[in-house]
Amino acid sequence: MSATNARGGEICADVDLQVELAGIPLRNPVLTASGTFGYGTEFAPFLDLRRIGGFVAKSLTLEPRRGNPPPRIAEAPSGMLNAISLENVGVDAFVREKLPALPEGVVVIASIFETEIDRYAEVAKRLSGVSRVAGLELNASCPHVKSGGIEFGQNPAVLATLVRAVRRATTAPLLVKLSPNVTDIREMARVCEGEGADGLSLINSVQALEVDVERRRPVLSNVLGGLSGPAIRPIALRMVWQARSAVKLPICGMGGIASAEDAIKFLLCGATAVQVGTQNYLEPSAAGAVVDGIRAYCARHGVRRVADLVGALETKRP
Amino acid sequence: MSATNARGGEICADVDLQVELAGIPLRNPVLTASGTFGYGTEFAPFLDLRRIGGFVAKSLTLEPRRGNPPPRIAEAPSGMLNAISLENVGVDAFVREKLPALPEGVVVIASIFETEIDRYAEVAKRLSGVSRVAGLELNASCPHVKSGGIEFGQNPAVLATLVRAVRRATTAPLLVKLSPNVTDIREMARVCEGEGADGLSLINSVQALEVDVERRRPVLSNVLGGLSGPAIRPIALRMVWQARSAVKLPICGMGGIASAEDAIKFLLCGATAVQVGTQNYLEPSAAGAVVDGIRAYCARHGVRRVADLVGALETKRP
Amino acid sequence: MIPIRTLAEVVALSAEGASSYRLTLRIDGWPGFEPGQFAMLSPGPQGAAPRSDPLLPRPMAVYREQRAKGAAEIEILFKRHGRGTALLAACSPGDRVAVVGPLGRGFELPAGRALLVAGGTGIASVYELAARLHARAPGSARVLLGARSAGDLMGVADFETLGAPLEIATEDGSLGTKGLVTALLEVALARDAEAAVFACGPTAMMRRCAEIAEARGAACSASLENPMACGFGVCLGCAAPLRAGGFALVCRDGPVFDARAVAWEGLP
Amino acid sequence: MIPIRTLAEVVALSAEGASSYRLTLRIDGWPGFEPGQFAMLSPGPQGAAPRSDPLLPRPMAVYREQRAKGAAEIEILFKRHGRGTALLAACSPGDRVAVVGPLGRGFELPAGRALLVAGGTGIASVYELAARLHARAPGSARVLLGARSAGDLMGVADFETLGAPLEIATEDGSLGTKGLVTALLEVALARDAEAAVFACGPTAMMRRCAEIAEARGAACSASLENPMACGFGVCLGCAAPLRAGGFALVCRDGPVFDARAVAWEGLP
Ligand SMILES: Cc1cc2nc3c(=O)[nH]c(=O)nc-3n(C[C@H](O)[C@H](O)[C@H](O)COP(=O)(O)OP(=O)(O)OC[C@H]3O[C@@H](n4cnc5c(N)ncnc54)[C@H](O)[C@@H]3O)c2cc1C
Ligand SMILES: Cc1cc2nc3c(=O)[nH]c(=O)nc-3n(C[C@H](O)[C@H](O)[C@H](O)COP(=O)(O)OP(=O)(O)OC[C@H]3O[C@@H](n4cnc5c(N)ncnc54)[C@H](O)[C@@H]3O)c2cc1C
Ligand SMILES: Cc1cc2nc3c(=O)[nH]c(=O)nc-3n(C[C@H](O)[C@H](O)[C@H](O)COP(=O)(O)O)c2cc1C
Ligand SMILES: Cc1cc2nc3c(=O)[nH]c(=O)nc-3n(C[C@H](O)[C@H](O)[C@H](O)COP(=O)(O)O)c2cc1C
Ligand code: FES
Ligand code: FES
Repeated sequence: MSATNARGGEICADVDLQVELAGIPLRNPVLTASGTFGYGTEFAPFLDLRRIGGFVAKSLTLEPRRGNPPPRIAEAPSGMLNAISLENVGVDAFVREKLPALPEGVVVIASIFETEIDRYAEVAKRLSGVSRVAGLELNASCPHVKSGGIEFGQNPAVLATLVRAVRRATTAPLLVKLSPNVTDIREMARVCEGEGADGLSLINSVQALEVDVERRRPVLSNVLGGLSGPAIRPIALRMVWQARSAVKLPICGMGGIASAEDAIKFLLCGATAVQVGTQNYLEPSAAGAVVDGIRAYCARHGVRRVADLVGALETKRP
Repeated sequence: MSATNARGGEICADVDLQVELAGIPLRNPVLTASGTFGYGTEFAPFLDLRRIGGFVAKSLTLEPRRGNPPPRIAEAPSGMLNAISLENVGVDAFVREKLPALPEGVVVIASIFETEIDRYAEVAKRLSGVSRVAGLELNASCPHVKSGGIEFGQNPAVLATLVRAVRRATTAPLLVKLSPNVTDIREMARVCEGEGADGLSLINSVQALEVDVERRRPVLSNVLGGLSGPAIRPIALRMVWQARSAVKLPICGMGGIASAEDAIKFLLCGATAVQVGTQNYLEPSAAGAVVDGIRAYCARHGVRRVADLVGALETKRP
Repeated sequence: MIPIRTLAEVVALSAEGASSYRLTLRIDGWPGFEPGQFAMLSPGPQGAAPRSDPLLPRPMAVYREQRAKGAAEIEILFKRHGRGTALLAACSPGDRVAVVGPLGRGFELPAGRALLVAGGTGIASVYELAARLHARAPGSARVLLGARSAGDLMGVADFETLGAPLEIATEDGSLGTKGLVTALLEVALARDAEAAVFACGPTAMMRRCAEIAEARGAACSASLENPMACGFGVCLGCAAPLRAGGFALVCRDGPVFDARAVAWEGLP
Repeated sequence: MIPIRTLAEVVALSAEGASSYRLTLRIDGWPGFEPGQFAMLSPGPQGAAPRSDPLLPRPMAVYREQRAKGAAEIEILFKRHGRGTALLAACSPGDRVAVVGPLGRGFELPAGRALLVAGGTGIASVYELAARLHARAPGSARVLLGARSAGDLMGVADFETLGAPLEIATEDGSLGTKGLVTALLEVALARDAEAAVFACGPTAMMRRCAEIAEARGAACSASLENPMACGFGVCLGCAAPLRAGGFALVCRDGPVFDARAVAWEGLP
């Protein structure tokens, strides 16, 4: 149903879906988001991973981590809260066990987070040589112990130091994933550009709280959690559009994408590629459907290259 | 069905619903939010205004304002976007025409916003003497021309100057309504406390963007708009809880309240009273239903005074 | 007429043409309505549990009513467009739909003859006007209906039963004259320049009707369709720009306006 | 068994006791399931248009199945609890429900005799286990069912038809012995300390079963109920604390666990 062109981009009904994100060539602009796609293999029953642009693996730390006690998730209006914390297999087990289990031709982006800057850098270093890792996504939404638990991505100075350190530690394509819990996303985007990041991913989940009125307690054991899902999509679109106006860096947009139409909104706002997140839980084949839907939209609208949609939002009044 | 006690607070099934907000005694903790309740009279067909704690009128400017061209609203997942801008009848017409049209015994809080600090102060001055005005709500979510269009409430220094100026201009109970588009709501809360505000209202709508993929344009003529409705409730609860931990000021909580259960979540997080907003559009009698539901909850849980619920969230692990 | 907010009961839902539906709602305490008034309907039936998406109620013209003791049955003719109308189109008898209405200022009945021009879903807004005018003085109201194709028309049989003079135009010629309904208006106005024009339909169509009427010096009222959140004048979301400057609220000051007062180029 | 994701068709929905329902779904390509496995069901039918609230699928045990050529019919017994189950309880035949399953690691069939202890909605998780054990060696599995009241029981008639030894306890004595089902377990284990215990129901009940079994040195498997977002091991939301430290994922490593491995006091 879909041939491939010289550079491996899908062509169908004359639509070229290929894009390049921060130096990573992608078959199509649809990836899946860190923490919502496990280590990839879990989705084998539902989706051929080679149909999508690639996936971002669950964020990795230096050592394996155990995460928060339950309850870790809660439902919210058109969304969900999560407080998984740092749970992951650790960078070494990822390289040793998880990567080899993936079929050839699947684009893997490794996400890293830590509690200290030097540890971030060390994780990046260990992932640098690895052939199956197409790029790194630096998750800046982790609480920074030294600055009193606020997220690395919430303080421009801290963020700058972090990006600089990780940039020094690796030559791999480096995406910085920004926290939406900030006054001005443009400022954070500029910091990343200044420190040599190759691209931006936004947004991470929005800090939130859900309450159980019968028990008069927070639903989550961690009290606070991250809000994700369709509820945050209009906020994410705003931030992608703002970041686009502030920097030249390519942007990978996400936040509440449930359909091809949602994904196209992000492309129009200036995202070069998108990530499907929470939707993977309820619809494990969602990312594939988004790819097909984008192709159909392009064909219907006579768009030859999906890249032509990037930033094509017309904001001048008719 | 509900008697009133000495101090005018409702008692039913032995539940005292009265609270005091920033020095304003309220029959019950349920108000309605500025911009979602017009000037009150529009709701006469649907709700007896004396059943609720009071209402906050549409924000007022010095002169009448016309607002943005259409489209001004857009639907979003579990919410809506709006970009009405400053449209209102102006402070003088409000005092002359709108206030007298209201039945006796209705608690009215006047909301003010402007583009310059001295104009804010002037509006506050004109409302100060007015007997029917129980208090003022200072809407700090207005773009500040002088600081390049960022909201007054997004910059602590600007916010401080604003609150100080308005505080000087009036002796009326002063609530400051904070913008949620900030890195740390606690910092903004402290600024207000430091400048002599009597209370806080939070949250205002969250800056967002919605896209029409067929026309490849923003849905709103203003491009950006404010996201409101259930979608933002978990974000609002988080901010109320954070502000509560940072200041002693009483808090009026809002954001996506659609039911009594939602309202109680805000009380538990530390709000002394709540405001029903977007829900008024789809259910013009919503605020009355919230009052009844809170009374029923208290009766069911043996809560004698609704004030006992305020800040009663248990965050220690069992 | 003081509006009410209530949960109406779905009495019947039937297909109306190719892509539209006829929804019959039973409403206790319905106060009646004026031609051109509308109601806000929840986007789909109120289910077994509250759902916050889609959130906003949908404005729909009240097509007509049958009053009985205490309660009344109103009919809504609607086209399946997006999510809300798709969910409404899936209603079953017995379902509950939240209704706020009647709302807005409808058509002012003219002293003399009238030309009612309606396109697409706009047809639903003019039936009651035609009925009242025809009852007052048979033949005094001429109805001109237009749509892309025959299947896009609504309520044609009702207009025929009513017996008011009726002309139909479809762009593909599948029913009545081939072409735009505005062409029918030009001819009709040429014959009877005294008649007052009442237009409801797509903005482009109404704008053209306004131009035609103005050229002939005829009065023209148009019923606007703007997105709405509340329907009763509090969200300020439905603003329509005026020629004189500033905005009017479609839900409160309209939906029916004197066509000359509207700054057509500024509509969404 | 490799899980599938599909839109299942509602074949039937009927009341089951006072507050529960029996949902029969027709699923093309259903691969079958092991006792104790579950499926993720969309919170209500997929309607005429996409709605994002409520968002998360609901985990439900596969009660039993009838395989036919190509397709299969599975039964779900569920209690009306919050929004999602309220919407599921409003399904009509022909509606579509999104299903991901079968998921998780179910019960390991014991070599010898078994005591199946189930309370409330936990009853739905043990029927298939009882059926398979009874088919293998009639009488080898004794079923102990408990609930607050007779109306809160599910599937009792099916267990009777099955013919496996059955005992019932209700807290209000409205059916069977008055009291807790765990009391029945103590008696049964006293009679037959060799039997393996399989427990499913409220956490407190399972915890008590674990204690009783441990005291008697009997093996005990328990099927845990944690909130879930995905059901197949990627959201890490369903973590259950282990005695040995750390967490297991209820959806992937369970829902059935050796009761001794679970840190009961740490469950939600
Ligand atoms: C006064 C008035 C009377 C109307 N009477 C009728 C009628 O009798 N029959 C009929 O079929 N339609 C009528 N309409 C149009 C009808 O309201 C829209 O078709 C409907 O709101 C579309 O909702 P949706 O969920 O299908 O579309 P969606 O695209 O899902 O709607 C998204 C949002 O946009 C709004 N919207 C989309 N299209 C329109 C529109 N054309 N006008 C206003 N809001 C819109 C919706 O209300 C909703 O808030 C009327 C509109 C107005 C303002
Ligand atoms: C493996 C497994 C098998 C189950 N099998 C059955 C069954 O066969 N029959 C049955 O009636 N119930 C079963 N349950 C419980 C069932 O999942 C919940 O009753 C249901 O999710 C409640 O959803 P709700 O929308 O009614 O409640 P809501 O309160 O609206 O749910 C809100 C959120 O909390 C979650 N939640 C609430 N209660 C529970 C619970 N007890 N367990 C897990 N998540 C919960 C929901 O999934 C949802 O994400 C099972 C649970 C698990 C984990
Ligand atoms: C349960 C869960 C776990 C997540 N874990 C991570 C993570 O480890 N690293 C990360 O960068 N983002 C993580 N995220 C955030 C998502 O990658 C994504 O940025 C966010 O959920 C918004 O997208 P969505 O609304 O499509 O889910 C997680 C999200 C969820 C819901
Ligand atoms: C259409 C609309 C107009 C609003 N206008 C104002 C306003 O004039 N002043 C103000 O302080 N808040 C205004 N708000 C914000 C609300 O008062 C409230 O803070 C916000 O909508 C969150 O509450 P909700 O989710 O319950 O609506 C407006 C909100 C909406 C939806
Ligand atoms: S729709 Fe709210 S003011 Fe008109
Ligand atoms: S439910 Fe997602 S990991 Fe278990």
